[in-house]
Amino acid sequence: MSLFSGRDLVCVRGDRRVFAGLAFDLPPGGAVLLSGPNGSGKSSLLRLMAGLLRPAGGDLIWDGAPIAADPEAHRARLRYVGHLNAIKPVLTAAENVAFWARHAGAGEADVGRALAGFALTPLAHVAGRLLSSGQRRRVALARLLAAPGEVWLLDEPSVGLDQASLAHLSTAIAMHRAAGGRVAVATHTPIDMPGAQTLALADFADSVPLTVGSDW
Amino acid sequence: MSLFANVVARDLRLALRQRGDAVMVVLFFVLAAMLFPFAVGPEPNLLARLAAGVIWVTALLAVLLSLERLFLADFEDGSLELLVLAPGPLSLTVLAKVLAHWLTTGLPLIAAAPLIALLYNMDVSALPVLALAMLLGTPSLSLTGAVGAALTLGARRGGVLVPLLVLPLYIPVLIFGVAAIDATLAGLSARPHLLFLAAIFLVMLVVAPLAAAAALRQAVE
Amino acid sequence: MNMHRFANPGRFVRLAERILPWSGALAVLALAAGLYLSLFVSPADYQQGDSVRIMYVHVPAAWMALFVYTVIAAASASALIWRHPLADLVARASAPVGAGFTFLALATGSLWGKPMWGTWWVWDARLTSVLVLFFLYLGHMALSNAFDDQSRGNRAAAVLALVGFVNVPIIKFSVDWWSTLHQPASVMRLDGPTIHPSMLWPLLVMAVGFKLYYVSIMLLRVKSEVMAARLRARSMAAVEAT
Amino acid sequence: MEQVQTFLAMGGYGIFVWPAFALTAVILIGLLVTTLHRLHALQNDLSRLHDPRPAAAPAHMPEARP
Repeated sequence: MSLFSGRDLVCVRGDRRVFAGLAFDLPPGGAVLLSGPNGSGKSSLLRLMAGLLRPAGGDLIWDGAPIAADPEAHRARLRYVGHLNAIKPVLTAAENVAFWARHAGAGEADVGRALAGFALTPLAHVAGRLLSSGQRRRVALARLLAAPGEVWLLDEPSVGLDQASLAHLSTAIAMHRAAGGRVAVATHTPIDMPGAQTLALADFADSVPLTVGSDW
Repeated sequence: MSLFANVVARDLRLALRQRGDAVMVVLFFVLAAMLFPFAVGPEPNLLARLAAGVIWVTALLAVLLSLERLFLADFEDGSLELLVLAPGPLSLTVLAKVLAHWLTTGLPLIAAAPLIALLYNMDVSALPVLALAMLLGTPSLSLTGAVGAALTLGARRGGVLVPLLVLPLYIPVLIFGVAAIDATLAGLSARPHLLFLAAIFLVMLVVAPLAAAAALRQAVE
Repeated sequence: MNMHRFANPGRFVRLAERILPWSGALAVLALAAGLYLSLFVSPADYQQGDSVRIMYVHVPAAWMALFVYTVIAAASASALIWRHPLADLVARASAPVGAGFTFLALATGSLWGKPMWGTWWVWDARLTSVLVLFFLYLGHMALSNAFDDQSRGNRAAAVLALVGFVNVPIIKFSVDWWSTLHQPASVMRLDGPTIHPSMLWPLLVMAVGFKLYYVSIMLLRVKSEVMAARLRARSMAAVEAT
Repeated sequence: MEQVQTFLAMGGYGIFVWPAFALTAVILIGLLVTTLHRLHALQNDLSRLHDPRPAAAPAHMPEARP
């Protein structure tokens, strides 16, 4: 039962220690909901899990082996949706999704299915600059369906989504988990993920200031 | 399709759809080169002597102007994070972006250079060497420029900083680029200068992608 | 490797405080001795007369310009590759000192060039490469101060220092090649005729003095960088507490 | 007095040699002074910034250097 876990993770941003001693376990089919006030490090934790950010301390472990041992394999199995949608204004919705699908090794057929997953088929040939922010968000999320990876890391995925799109998102996550995938979500608006663990970042906020200087 | 080809194809398609950028680079190149006769006078053999130097300096500045296009758009719209997270070495992705950048700036400059050589009544016999020298030199300009562009992502007024970081590193390419043409005009062999240009290109081909990749990883942290 | 980011600078400050009095005193001693030797003891040059004495500050400054850049490159490599927390601070502390030495080399070179060649600036191969090196220093300092987050600036400048360091020999070689290409007459080599021992000694003593000066001021500057980082963290904590 | 005169003249090159040495002094001492000034300023700021978090273990106070 390959676990994706973190042990006493420490995250430092600039000269501020965002959290310390943080741990999590994400089994196949599992889900974790990151909650906490702004600035408590939800995005930082997701970027840490994705490997964009290097932890100041602690380890990220996949199936017993530290992720740093084989970063490329880790990158191959994860899909990250950040605050930004990575959409090129001059490319159409389909072309945007197709680029990232190809980049993850998927084929053209998956693009159509991915767009349909978020009801974007009618917008397939609309240029990115003409899409509304909600539509752009759905195109960003459609990337997940085009080339499904094992781990989904979603940072405020539901921003700007209408009710119908929220439902699409929930079903997409449910199907992903049913197929053995795992998901970590940082969100303020509730997304129904039955059986998801909640990780309150505030519990790991670091009370002792970054002891940068005391031993000098 | 490999990641490399995927990135090159996308960047070329983006450049095609925003054709203005490549055209702007060539226009700047020709316009800047056109300024010198007004400054130093139209006297033909003076201009002929200056031709190689003016072509190389203005080409170098034109490449400098277009460096922002390499990573800034991807950095601001979030594509850069995903490129960093793509499986496969990041330096290969950097190489792909530099190749696409070179195809949309280096090649047009080489195509436009003979026009300026004509304006400066540079001896036609030197044109092949001019083209060859630029073919060997402009990739180094894009490669070194990529490091400068990647390093200034997220910096306060990064655009102003790139010239200061990159121009000193352009000097060897400028020296050997002009020397190759001057040697040909003097009837000497341009071979040693061209070999040095190629050597610099090979060094930067290895160093620049690694450095730029490290810089990009810092930018998305 | 979860060594705390700034754990071992604690030992550094204690080490620096032990070395500083010694390196400082020795630096003053060497510089005084060098000054005395170069102004009073060493003979005037049969061709250049007393203007050759400028060599005793010009050449050591030029040596230091390159030496400090090498130190910055080495510190940058260890900051990026081994993530040594102190290396960033050494590079950041050394850059202005290196730029100062480079400017000094250029200015004294120009002061020396005027009596010998009649102009303030000569595109001599060595002077030109030092000029390019000066811009590498300015680029390094500009980049390291171009970010709000100081550690981000240090890391970006570290990458630039490594790329710059790879290019220094290329620049040096191409400028030498360029100057031989455009220099018909063989110009008087800037560091004068083959060094006579009576001239070599002041040069070496001054060079040692400059190196000791650099070590001392670098230790002082790293200490203040450490303090600055501490202050930032302390004030950050104060912000959080309110 | 006359002997000092010839020394200062530096064989006619005085106006080049002395500025060179003077500039060296200005740069070396200037760098030193600015560094020391910044160091003392930082030390004062640090000792003045009392630790805002009395509850936590009081961070080790730096001995104020003379």
